[in-house]
Amino acid sequence: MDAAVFLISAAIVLCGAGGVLVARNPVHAALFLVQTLFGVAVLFVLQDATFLAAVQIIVYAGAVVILFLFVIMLLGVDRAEDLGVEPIVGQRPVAAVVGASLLGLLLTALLVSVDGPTGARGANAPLGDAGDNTRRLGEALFTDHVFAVELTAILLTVAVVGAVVLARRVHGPLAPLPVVVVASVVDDHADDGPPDDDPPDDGPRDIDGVPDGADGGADT
Amino acid sequence: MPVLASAGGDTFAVLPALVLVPAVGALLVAVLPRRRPELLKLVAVATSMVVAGMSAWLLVAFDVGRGADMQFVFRQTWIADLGVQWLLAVDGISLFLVALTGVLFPIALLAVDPGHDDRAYFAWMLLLEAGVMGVFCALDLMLFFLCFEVVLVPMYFLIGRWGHADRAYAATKFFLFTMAGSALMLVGILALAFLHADATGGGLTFDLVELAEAQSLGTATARWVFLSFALAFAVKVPIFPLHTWLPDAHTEASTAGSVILAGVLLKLGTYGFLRFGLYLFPEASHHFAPVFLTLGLVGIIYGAVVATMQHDLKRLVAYSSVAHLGFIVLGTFALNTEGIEGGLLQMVNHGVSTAALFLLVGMIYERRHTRQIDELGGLQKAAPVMAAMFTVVMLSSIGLPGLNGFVGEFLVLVGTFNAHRWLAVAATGGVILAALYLLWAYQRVFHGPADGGNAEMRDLNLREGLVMAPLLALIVAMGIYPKPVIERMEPAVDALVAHVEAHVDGFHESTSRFGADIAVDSGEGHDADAGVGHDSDGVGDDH
Amino acid sequence: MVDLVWLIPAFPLAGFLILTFGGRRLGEPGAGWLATGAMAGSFLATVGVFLEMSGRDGHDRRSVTTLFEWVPAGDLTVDVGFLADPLSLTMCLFITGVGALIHLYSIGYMHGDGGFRRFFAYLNLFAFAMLMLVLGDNLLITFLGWEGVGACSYLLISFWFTDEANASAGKKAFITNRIGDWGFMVAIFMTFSTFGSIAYVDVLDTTATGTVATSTATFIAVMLFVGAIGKSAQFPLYLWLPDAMAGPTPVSALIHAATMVTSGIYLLTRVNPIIADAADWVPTLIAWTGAGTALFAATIAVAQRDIKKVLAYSTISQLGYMFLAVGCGAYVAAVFHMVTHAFFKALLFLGSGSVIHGMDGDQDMAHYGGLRRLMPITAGTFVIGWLAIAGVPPFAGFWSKDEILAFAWNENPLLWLVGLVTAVLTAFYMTRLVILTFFGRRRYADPRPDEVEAAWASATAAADAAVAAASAAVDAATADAEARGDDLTALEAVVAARDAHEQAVAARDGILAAAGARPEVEAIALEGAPDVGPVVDGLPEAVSSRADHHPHESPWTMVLPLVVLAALSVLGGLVQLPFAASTRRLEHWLEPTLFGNEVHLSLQGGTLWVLAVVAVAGGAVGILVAVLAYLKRRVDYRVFERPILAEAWRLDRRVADFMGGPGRVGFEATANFDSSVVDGAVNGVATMVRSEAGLLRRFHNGLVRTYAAGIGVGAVGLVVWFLSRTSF
Amino acid sequence: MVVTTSWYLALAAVLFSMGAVGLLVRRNPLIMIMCVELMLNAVNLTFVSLGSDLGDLGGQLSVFFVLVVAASEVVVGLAVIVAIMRRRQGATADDLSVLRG
Repeated sequence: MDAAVFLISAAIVLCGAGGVLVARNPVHAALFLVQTLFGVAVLFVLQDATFLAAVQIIVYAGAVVILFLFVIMLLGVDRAEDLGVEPIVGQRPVAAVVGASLLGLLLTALLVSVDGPTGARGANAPLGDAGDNTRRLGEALFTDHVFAVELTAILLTVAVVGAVVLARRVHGPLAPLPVVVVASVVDDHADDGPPDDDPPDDGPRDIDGVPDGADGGADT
Repeated sequence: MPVLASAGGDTFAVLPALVLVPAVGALLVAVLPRRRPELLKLVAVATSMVVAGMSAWLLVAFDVGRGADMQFVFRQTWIADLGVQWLLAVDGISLFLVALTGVLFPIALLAVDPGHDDRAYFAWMLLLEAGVMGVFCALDLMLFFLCFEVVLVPMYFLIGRWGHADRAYAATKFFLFTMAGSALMLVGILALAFLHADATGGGLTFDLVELAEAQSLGTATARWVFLSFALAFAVKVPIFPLHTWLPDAHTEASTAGSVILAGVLLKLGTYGFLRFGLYLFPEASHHFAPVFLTLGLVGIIYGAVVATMQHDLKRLVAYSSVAHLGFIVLGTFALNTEGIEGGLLQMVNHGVSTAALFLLVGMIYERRHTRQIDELGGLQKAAPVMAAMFTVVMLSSIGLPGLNGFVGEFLVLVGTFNAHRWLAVAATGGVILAALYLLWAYQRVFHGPADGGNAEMRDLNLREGLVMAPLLALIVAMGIYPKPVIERMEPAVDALVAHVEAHVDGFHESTSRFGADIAVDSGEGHDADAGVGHDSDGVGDDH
Repeated sequence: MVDLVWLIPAFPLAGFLILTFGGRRLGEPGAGWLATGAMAGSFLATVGVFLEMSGRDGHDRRSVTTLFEWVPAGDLTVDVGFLADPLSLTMCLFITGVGALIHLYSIGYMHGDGGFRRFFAYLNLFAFAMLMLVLGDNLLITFLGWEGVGACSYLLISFWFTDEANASAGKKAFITNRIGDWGFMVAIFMTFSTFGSIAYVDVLDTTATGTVATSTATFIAVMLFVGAIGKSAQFPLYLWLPDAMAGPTPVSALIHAATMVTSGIYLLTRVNPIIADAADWVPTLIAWTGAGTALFAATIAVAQRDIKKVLAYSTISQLGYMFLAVGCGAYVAAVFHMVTHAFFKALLFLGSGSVIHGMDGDQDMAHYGGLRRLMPITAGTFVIGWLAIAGVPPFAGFWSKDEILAFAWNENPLLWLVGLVTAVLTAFYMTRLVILTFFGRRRYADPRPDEVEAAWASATAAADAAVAAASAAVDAATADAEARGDDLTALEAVVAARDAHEQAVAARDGILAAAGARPEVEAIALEGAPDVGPVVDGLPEAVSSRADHHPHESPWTMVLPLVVLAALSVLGGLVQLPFAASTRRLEHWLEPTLFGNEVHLSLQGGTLWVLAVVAVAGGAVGILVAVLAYLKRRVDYRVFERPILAEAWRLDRRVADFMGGPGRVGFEATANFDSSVVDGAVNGVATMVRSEAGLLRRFHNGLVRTYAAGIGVGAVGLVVWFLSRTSF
Repeated sequence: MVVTTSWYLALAAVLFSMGAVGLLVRRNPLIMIMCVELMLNAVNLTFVSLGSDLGDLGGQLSVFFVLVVAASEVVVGLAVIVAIMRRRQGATADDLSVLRG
């Protein structure tokens, strides 16, 4: 029974992950992500981490992915990304090698370890059954780790403030990001010295140089 | 041995004041309104005047009887864990360099106006003075290193912002060169302190006297550490192969910059050799002395030869500095009283006369807007007073007896002769070359017929005359009656020499003292065969 | 009074200070009188000290007066102190005496010069330095004076600095002297490191007891000798002295004849014990250097036409005599000749100055001649000086030179021979100088060769122009005639034009013929004014202006010193007459300073007489030949005036060529080495670092995903590492 | 057949690797962040499974904090992307190489 559940949810997880990998449209990718997250939530449940499973659904699938979708809508970047071309020379092979070797190594680590992963038995907080998982978790958080919790609170606040600051509408014309032809970036082994298009002190001139229409599109 | 003894009746801590007053002055200048250059200059000059006054008071209050001891000691724990402390004191060796600094800064500030960015200029100058004072007074290695490095920054900006055409290049070169040199010294200082702590089992200390008296390093180690110090000082001096930053820096720096650079900053290296090289590592200094003596000799001849061929007056003076500093190095590593005293005296003399030379060249430049010797000529007709002053300074720089340049040079050579005869004989040849390049330059600049621009050049005005007057007075006074200076130096120098001798076994064999040749059967060359080789085996006995 | 010896240099020093800082108020002639007064005071002080000192007997004719410690460093202690003893006082006497006279003379000579005050300030400074040199009680004070006089000589030679030549001459003098000073300094070092003191009293007394290793004494002696030949212009360091004549003539008289150039002999005499202890070849070296220089310089003096150049080479030659004497151990003779030479050579220089003054600065003897009537006193005194230097008895020069020759014979007849030949040459060239200047035709109004050439050239040019014009007229007339159809008047015009043309051509041919046939204009027109033939009126204005403007005698300030010096040149011999011990006053007086190192003649009176007679005869021969050549014109003077002699054996030019050629190249090479190699290395490092950085930059391409790939690789690496460390 | 911890770990490994590959391959910053989320989830999974294997609550606690951090990371990251996109429509990660040397 467990095995079936595990296998199915594992399949869901991996399919979702694969979808995120290959989806050319960010909206689709977001949806695939939701699928993966649900799968992981199921696996949590399967391991009696009921509270986390709930959090996973609410926070991740709920808040985070919705946030993704909002951003996508807000920016209207739901344009297809061309996966056929790879501007950076040798990026894909490197990716393949890294991914493969990571996978291989981790699996070997699992396989060669004689009797599965080992470690010291739970010393601090014994893990109860699914029933009082939430209570125990709450106890642990607000007694032993209360300080860390406070820190996370601060972290979140900072993140929110930062997000607001970063994303707020800037008045006046903005310096457009300098256009960099990636190909030239990768094989500009010819010229020394920075390309003349982006010395940092040219900023002000660019600002004056930008027509007001340049950031008009950014408002949509 | 220098004993750390607080001088009797130093009512207020004068040495910290020497360091802090200019620093505070720099801050004050930095917050003054930029629009009031005359006010800025007033404050700057006043500050440096105060410092000059204090250093003069130092000269007077200095206890001649206890010249060997460290006086006016000021000790204040700074970084307790590392044993770093504010340890300031002067003895006969540093006394006159402090005085020289005190004298030269007001003169440099009065002599020339920066022309632009006055506020930054004066602030940097005062900060520079603070740093230099710190270098000359610090007896704590860390404090010394700090000041040694602090000096670089103002000088960098003084060259780089108020210099001539090629200033950026010169400033960078100066900074990198000296930085690279002193980087190793920090390693050396740390190594010394930690090794000392290990050897003695005591806590970490950077107290110069304690370290020097303990001599707790092994011979080989001491030699390596000495080299790390020596590199820093050799760049600062500069000693022959490391000298190329000097002409550029001197030439491109503004007049005041050159004055300070030549007058004070070049002494940092030679002073370092005396105070830290010889005192901390007597054995290593003695071991490496031949190297430095040779380099010094090369510097003397080489600097003079290259100076002869310069077309730029400031470059010429710069290379002449290379030659003069060769003399100082020679005297320092002769490792006997005459030589070291001569070197010290030569430091002060070179400071005075080269500063005067640079001032005069600067005045010519202000009028003619060129330093090219070919474009000048016949100035003596138009500007007799300037010519007269230039003559005096030039003769002092040539080493004419009766002017200050001679005494130091002579003592250096005497000392060197007692230690390494043939080196001294060769070095004396440098005296001929000095006459060659200076007289030739003087002839081309001041003699001969004067054409258009040179013909109606105006003579010195009152301000310039007043600026030059003290320097000329010093030149003459120290040439005729150097005794007050020497007698204040002597105990400290004797102590230093004794210190070196004490820690070098077989020291005396390396130098020949009197009587070596008296008494007919004194070993060499009393056989009556004639021939020029005769005297060579007569005096070659110490090799 | 002896304790007041410091007054002697104090006077000129005070004079110098007042003149320097006294401001413009001390104009002309006040400055001159002040300076002269200072010298006079100094002279009086010297006389005072001298009188007291001469009252004492031998062994305590020496007193050291110390003013203050100069350089007390380590084991070395140098005082500013004065050593008053017979030798230094003898020097002081003629330095201050002759010096005062020359100061007085300068008042007239420098009249109207812009740098009047500066000149006298320099002169006083020089006198001060010179007195320090001779009075110093240790080597270093002597060296102070030594360098001081060098500097003053530099300042005075290049006194008229607007002329490049003078400036170069001054520089040359200073630097050449420096080469000698090198030896002096090394000698001082050796002395100090041997004796632990450089005070004459210690050094000489120690040495006199003969406890110094020969080698050491040799080294010190040789080094001092190097210094001496530099300052006293001996071979090969004599090159600066002839050029030094660029300075004002009083300077040449005071510095480059009477005082400074003798300081080398003073120094060697002062340290005679060291020379005595040195190896035997040292005195020999000194003697031969002196003799050789004497002969060498004399040969050059024969062919000079610049009056001051003659005197300059003559000075070098006479100094050679003194070195010869020192080398022969005849210190007294050396000092004796030094004194007499100071008298008559100063006289000769001042006389020449008076002549130059009268000739408005012209120094070429070819333009003189027959001046004795125009400037009688100058001529009279000059003749006395001439007889003195030519070694004619009983003038001063005879006694001193004769004594030196006697000692030379005593040492080595070959030396004597050289000395004798030199004496003959001396007599010859001095006679030549006197005749060319004061006797014979007055040539100052003659047209000079170059002027004659110019005249001929202009005449020929004019003739050519005339011809051209005439032919042009002919053409014009012909054309006109054709136009006018050959009417009579036109034809007459043509004929007239043709005649004019022929006359012009004839005139030109005449001139050309005359130019071709004209006699060669000789450099020194002894027979008569050069025949300028038909072009007299073509001569430049200068000639006629010279003709009606006569050379004139000088003012009394210049003449008075001449008279006094002439008297001294006559009587100077009295201080040291060789007849009896009682007449050898100078020897007796100097005796304590010589530590018995004075060689004593092993010759009988007879030999001495013979030697004296031969010497006089030689002088007579020289005079006679000169008279025959320049006055009676029996011999062509060109026989003696060889070009190579006129060019001083081309040595000077060789040295100059070397300095300007290989020497300069070497210096340039070093300078380039510095900028290219030494500095190049530094900049090379910088460039290298920069290029390396340029390579590394490329890895930092700003692409997030590339960095991410880097992280990925790193992660893989970490895992590999952990796995490799875990034992399963 | 019983599901051992190793199964979970293996799954997590695969998930993690896929996330990594995605991060390296994709250019759209949004999707890159999603890939980061995948990797985080993989880690979370290991935490939970090991925690349950050891009977220790620590694993789940860690996951809790990881979630918080992930959330804030997404917030800031998306804000940055918004800011960037304002200036440049449809910029990809490769276009943002202003900081290259």
